[in-house]
Amino acid sequence: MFRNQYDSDVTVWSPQGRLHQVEYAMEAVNLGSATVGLKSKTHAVLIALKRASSELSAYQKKIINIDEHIGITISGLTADARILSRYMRNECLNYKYSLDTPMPLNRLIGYMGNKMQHCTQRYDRRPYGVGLLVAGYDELGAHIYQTCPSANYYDCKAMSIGSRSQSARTYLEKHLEELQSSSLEELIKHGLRALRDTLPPEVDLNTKNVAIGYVGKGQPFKILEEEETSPYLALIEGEERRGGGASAEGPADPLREDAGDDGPQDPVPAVAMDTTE
Amino acid sequence: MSVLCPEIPTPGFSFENCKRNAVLETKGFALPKAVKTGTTIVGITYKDGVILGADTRATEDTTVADKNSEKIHYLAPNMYCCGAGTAADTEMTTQMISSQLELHKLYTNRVARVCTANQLLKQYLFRYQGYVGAALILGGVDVEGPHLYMIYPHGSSDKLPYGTMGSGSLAAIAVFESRWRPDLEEQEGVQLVRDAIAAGIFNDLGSGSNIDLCVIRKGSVDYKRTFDEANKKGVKQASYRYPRGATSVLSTRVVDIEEVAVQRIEPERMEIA
Amino acid sequence: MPMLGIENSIMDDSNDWRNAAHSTGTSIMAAEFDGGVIIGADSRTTTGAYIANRVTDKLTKVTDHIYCCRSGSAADTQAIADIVSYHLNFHGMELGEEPLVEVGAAIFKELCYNYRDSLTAGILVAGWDKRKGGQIYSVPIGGMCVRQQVSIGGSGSSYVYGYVDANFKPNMSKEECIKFVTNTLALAMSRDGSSGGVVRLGILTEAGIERKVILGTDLPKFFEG
Amino acid sequence: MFATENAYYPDYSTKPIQHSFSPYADNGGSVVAIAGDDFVVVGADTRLSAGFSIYTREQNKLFPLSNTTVLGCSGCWCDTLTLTRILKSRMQMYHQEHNKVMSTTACAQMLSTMLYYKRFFPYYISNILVGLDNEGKGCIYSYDPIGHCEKTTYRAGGSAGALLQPLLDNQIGQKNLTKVSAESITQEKALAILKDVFISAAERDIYTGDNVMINIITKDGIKEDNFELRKD
Amino acid sequence: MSSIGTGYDLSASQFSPDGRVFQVEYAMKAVENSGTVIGLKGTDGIVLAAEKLILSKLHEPSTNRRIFNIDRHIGMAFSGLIADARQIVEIARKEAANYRSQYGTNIPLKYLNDRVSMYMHAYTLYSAVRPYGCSVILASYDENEPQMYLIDPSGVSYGFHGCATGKAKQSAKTEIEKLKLGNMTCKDIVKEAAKIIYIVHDELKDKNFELELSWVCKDSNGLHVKVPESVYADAERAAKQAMEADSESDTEDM
Amino acid sequence: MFDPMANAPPLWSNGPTPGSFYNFPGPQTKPNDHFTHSQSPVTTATSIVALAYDKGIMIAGDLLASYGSLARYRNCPRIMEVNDNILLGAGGDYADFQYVKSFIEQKIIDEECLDDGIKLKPKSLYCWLTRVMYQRRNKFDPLWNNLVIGGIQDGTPFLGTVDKLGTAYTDRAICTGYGAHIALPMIRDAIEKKAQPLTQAEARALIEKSLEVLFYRDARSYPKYQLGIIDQDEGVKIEGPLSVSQNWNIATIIKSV
Repeated sequence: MFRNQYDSDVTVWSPQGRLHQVEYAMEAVNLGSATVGLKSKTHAVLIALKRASSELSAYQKKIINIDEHIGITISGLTADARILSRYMRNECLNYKYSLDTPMPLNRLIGYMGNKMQHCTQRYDRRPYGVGLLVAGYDELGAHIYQTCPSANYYDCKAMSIGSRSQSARTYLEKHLEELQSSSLEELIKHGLRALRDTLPPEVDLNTKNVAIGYVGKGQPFKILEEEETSPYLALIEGEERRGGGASAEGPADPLREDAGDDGPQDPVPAVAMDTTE
Repeated sequence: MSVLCPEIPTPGFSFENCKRNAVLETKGFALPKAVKTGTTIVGITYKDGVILGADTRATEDTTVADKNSEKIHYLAPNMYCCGAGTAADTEMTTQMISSQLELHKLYTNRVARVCTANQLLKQYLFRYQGYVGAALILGGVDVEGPHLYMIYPHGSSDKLPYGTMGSGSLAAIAVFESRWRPDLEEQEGVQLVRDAIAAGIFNDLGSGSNIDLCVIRKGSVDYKRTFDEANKKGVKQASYRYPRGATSVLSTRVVDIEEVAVQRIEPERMEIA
Repeated sequence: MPMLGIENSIMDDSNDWRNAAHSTGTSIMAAEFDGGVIIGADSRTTTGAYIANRVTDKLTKVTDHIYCCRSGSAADTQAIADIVSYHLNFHGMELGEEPLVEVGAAIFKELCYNYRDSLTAGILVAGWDKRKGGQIYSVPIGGMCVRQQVSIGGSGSSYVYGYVDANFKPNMSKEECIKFVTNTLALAMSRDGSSGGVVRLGILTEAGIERKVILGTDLPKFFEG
Repeated sequence: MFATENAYYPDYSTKPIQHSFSPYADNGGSVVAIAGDDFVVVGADTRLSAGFSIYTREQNKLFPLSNTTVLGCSGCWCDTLTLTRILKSRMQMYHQEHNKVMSTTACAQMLSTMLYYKRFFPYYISNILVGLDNEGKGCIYSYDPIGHCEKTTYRAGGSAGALLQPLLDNQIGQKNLTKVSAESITQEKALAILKDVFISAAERDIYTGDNVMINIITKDGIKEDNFELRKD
Repeated sequence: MSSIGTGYDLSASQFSPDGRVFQVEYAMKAVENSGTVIGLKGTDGIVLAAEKLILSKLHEPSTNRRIFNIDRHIGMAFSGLIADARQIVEIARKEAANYRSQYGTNIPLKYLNDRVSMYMHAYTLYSAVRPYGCSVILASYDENEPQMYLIDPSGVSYGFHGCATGKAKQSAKTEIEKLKLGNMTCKDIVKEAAKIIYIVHDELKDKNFELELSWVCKDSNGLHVKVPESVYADAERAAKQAMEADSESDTEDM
Repeated sequence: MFDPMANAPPLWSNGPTPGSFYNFPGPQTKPNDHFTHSQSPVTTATSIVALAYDKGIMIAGDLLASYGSLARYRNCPRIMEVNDNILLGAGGDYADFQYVKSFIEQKIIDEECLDDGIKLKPKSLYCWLTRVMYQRRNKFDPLWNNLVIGGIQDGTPFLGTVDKLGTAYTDRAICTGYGAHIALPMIRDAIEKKAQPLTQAEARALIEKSLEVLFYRDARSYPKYQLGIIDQDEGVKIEGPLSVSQNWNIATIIKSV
């Protein structure tokens, strides 16, 4: 591979018109634990798998509150996520301060996209190594947005990012039709099942490793406490697990924007800078 | 000047002091604040006469100094005058002119004319160049019929069928401009004046409390003090009587009461011749 | 540290009527015509931008044949007019005949000049007498006095000097002159915020005065595009 | 005699008129607060005015900052609007950063620093912050415009503050009374006094009137009450 | 590209011995990896059309549009990296707003094109930054005159009657050249534009796509807007019919 | 306003800005450095009269811009249609109003460009203008205006005002300038007398009467005006120029003093 000649800096284009530094940053997202976002007409839900770095440590914080009507879950570098979440909080506060109304999701994401792009074009910066799923409810309804280190973002019906998230996406694609009219409870159930599909067979979801957050019409963004998650976990307990094992073959299965069903390729990450979208 | 009209004594004010006070004020010696009747006063003519109206609030800066001040002043049996501006000025000016009009009436043996009062008032105010801060609405009925004059502190006057003065004048004039017409009945006139004063009371912070009215017809006057109580005072919920002994006794001295005999002495009657 | 309750709230422009004195920011005018003079004025009296009186009569009688148009402080000009009127009527009785217009003007001038520091008065004295017919004397602020064939005064006059210069002709007929005065005043009133309301006219001839009012709604609008 | 006379006659003046710009306005209003052992009541009239004009009769001047904290403001309204907006943002930031609602005591300290931060271009507001302290006792903090803070159990502020504070001193503080009762004030009594002092204020202060908005803060949250005052 | 890999192609501030700036050429490559966009100028306005490739079923249909409004009277379509393109949109909007605040009128497209080209060009001069990975088409209909410019990552721009960029720019150009743009109105051009996008779409490589159509023309009162739904439906139908006719002749059914 | 620095950030810290390539060389001045602040209004417009009725908002203002007491421009509209949801009326300095108007228009264009289905709402504009006015006051460089914002938000009429300090409040009836002293008492009285909200016809009659009285009593007023109406059913429209009705009959009653 002579690629390494062109992957030293974000300011270098490869002869194929690719930005390897940015693509590597996309890989960082896949190192994080999986997280799922999905929405109905009235609610948006985030569900994340929390890891503990050691037996003695506490579980990570995967879901972060941004404003009354917005919350995010992260996958990738936590420190980068903190910068972005602070930026988002700040934007939301400023918007509310000057316009007396909650910030519409698409505008917040748009601003953030532009902010993140700067880091992909200058030698003194590196891209943010974190992907976010943003859940929110504004005057246009419930939203799930996905953002990438490449500064791309997508308005999604449902999405999952993080390690082994392909299985979750497969689940979500399969149940896409049902989501739209689901109740909050059903939505959470779908989310938990999707998340469970990313787990290796020997691991299961429990109150310690699951984080749930939701927002909706008349419902400020809420992150559930441990004891509040258990009733939801109980709802899917004992169900037959689907397909989870199948996609567990690679520990760092890259997130492919093109749904990655092209069969095995060389380990080049899929077009991360997504010139084709 | 006409001999019929007694000469007003030479003015006792020296404007030197006004100038001096202005200089002192710039140096931080503020004058004591006079009670101002930041006021609504109005007057209209109607079919048979004149109706005057006034609110009853007198203010001292932003504090209410008098909740039931009387602003419609007597001038002559057929004439009354509402005053706005510095309370003392309006009272003293009308009192003085009132006494002059009384003398005038005795000299001439006729009912004083409203235009005479107007002339006396404006000439008096003109002498003091606005330093006597009285804005007046003069109303009355004489042989020529009903008359209404607005007299401004600097000594100018307007004769009008309706008018308003004081800080609430703008709120009140709006009522007249939209509803006054010639040949109002007395009942309509009274209602109109009431509404104009009420507009001042509710919209101008310098005006408040009650509504006084004065209807002057040919040969009769109906002075309606507290014609309408525009605002009722709230009812207190708690009792503010002090319990017996709440005031501390600092020292005590007992003095025995001496018995004193009093004898009443009948005065001697004066000698009757 | 100053505490609250300070009185600095009167800074709104719409509060100027509380402090300003009563004044006739005005448009007044007089013009000679064949047979006498025509005097005219608007009817607005203002304190600040508040119209204290919208139907003022600024044409004040001095004698039967002498009138004055007042501009400036309402109090000052009313007082002056009263005094001059008293003087002139007294003088007329002493003389046993109608006083001359120029005598009236002289008394106005005398007062205005002597008290120039304490008076704000711009007056047009107009009248008719047997000796010189219709005459106009202008006594502006400062106390000078000059006879003119046509004269304008008050704050609104600045806007119509050109119109007067262009349109005045000596010896106009009464109708022509009425139209000229009305047009001039309407122009001034439309531009000067301190003038407005109705146009009041007085036609002074040997026969005395004939009064006319042109209501606000009937004012000429030939100049409106 | 008076060369300055022409100032009265703007139409005849030859000098340009000087409009000076003052960044402050006194928009009036009074706030009264009384604290008890397990509650605090705070009331503010709803009249917003300037000069001799009433802007509106329906202006709430109490700003709930949390379930246990309320700020009452009177004075310069534009400053009030700004200060309270910033405060609300700060409350949210604190909540996000500390994962808990700011306590009344912390709030009181923050307000003090926020006011002093504008030491040389102050917010012209008479602030009264009320709430329940960490033990659940009612507490009141009153401020001068540049951040001096004083903790009390009763306070009157705003345009009728000077009129009402002596009355409260006597009735609640039991100043100059000998037979003082050791019992602390009940909620009913506090509410009655609060309403009565506003009735008195409306009689004598032209900037106080129309309506009183009352917040009663107990451990169960904030309860609202209001009653009418005279409208003149 | 004989000099590829010789070390003269690692910085935008570096010429290769044969006088080329490779980094700019590589940035062009990024554009060529992206969906096709075309712009067509008619007598009464301009039509922009884009092939938006759908990456995932999980995405909302409205996400990542490829045609933007710059001002009321200016539209922009791009091909290349969307994040980069959004920066250009920001800059162009600011330019338009500044122009209006200073001169009180709509910004002329010629002027906007100059400013944006220079801006993009500035990113080709330093090693500290990289050239933009997108080409943009700017279109306006102002004072009854349609105008259109295409700006490349190099900062070079030309005015066009019809232009195309992206994956299938060559075949799109060929299709455009078949049209008689000089005497067509936007109503007709919309259908042609839709047809071209359908024709050049490569169903083997990219499965799903969404057609985006906008215009700025007399019918839209000089405003740049998405084409009305009915017009869109007609154009799409016409394009699909043409494709079917085409594929029947190829006797190969998808 | 025109600040090339605002166009693009520098390429790197303290580096060149992409914008500076097409600017003339020489020291760059920041426009705010040597500003003498406006301390007084110049060409001014008088009252705005506005009120809420059962289904909407009505805002009226005359067409005159005065230069001191000179009635200088008689064709200065000052009711602005912000979007199909908001009306804005302004009194005070006309140049400042034009400035406010231009930046609101740009804000609306920016929003239209985003084309995201989210529209500025009356309360947001009201809040935003309050911030703008307050910030200018803080710089001792106020925008010398009284702004009245009317619109329909969440199905109910909204009416608010901001002055040059940033003092803002909402009410059912709002009048600025002389209107606050003359028209507002009349309107408040009419609203209080009627228990239900006014109808559109009643509101219109009330506004017409208010403008008539204002024309009689405000020396800076003018008998031609515009009337902006924003109605739940009928949408937004600005009518005018309309004429104030007048009655001068009392002039014939007056005799000289």
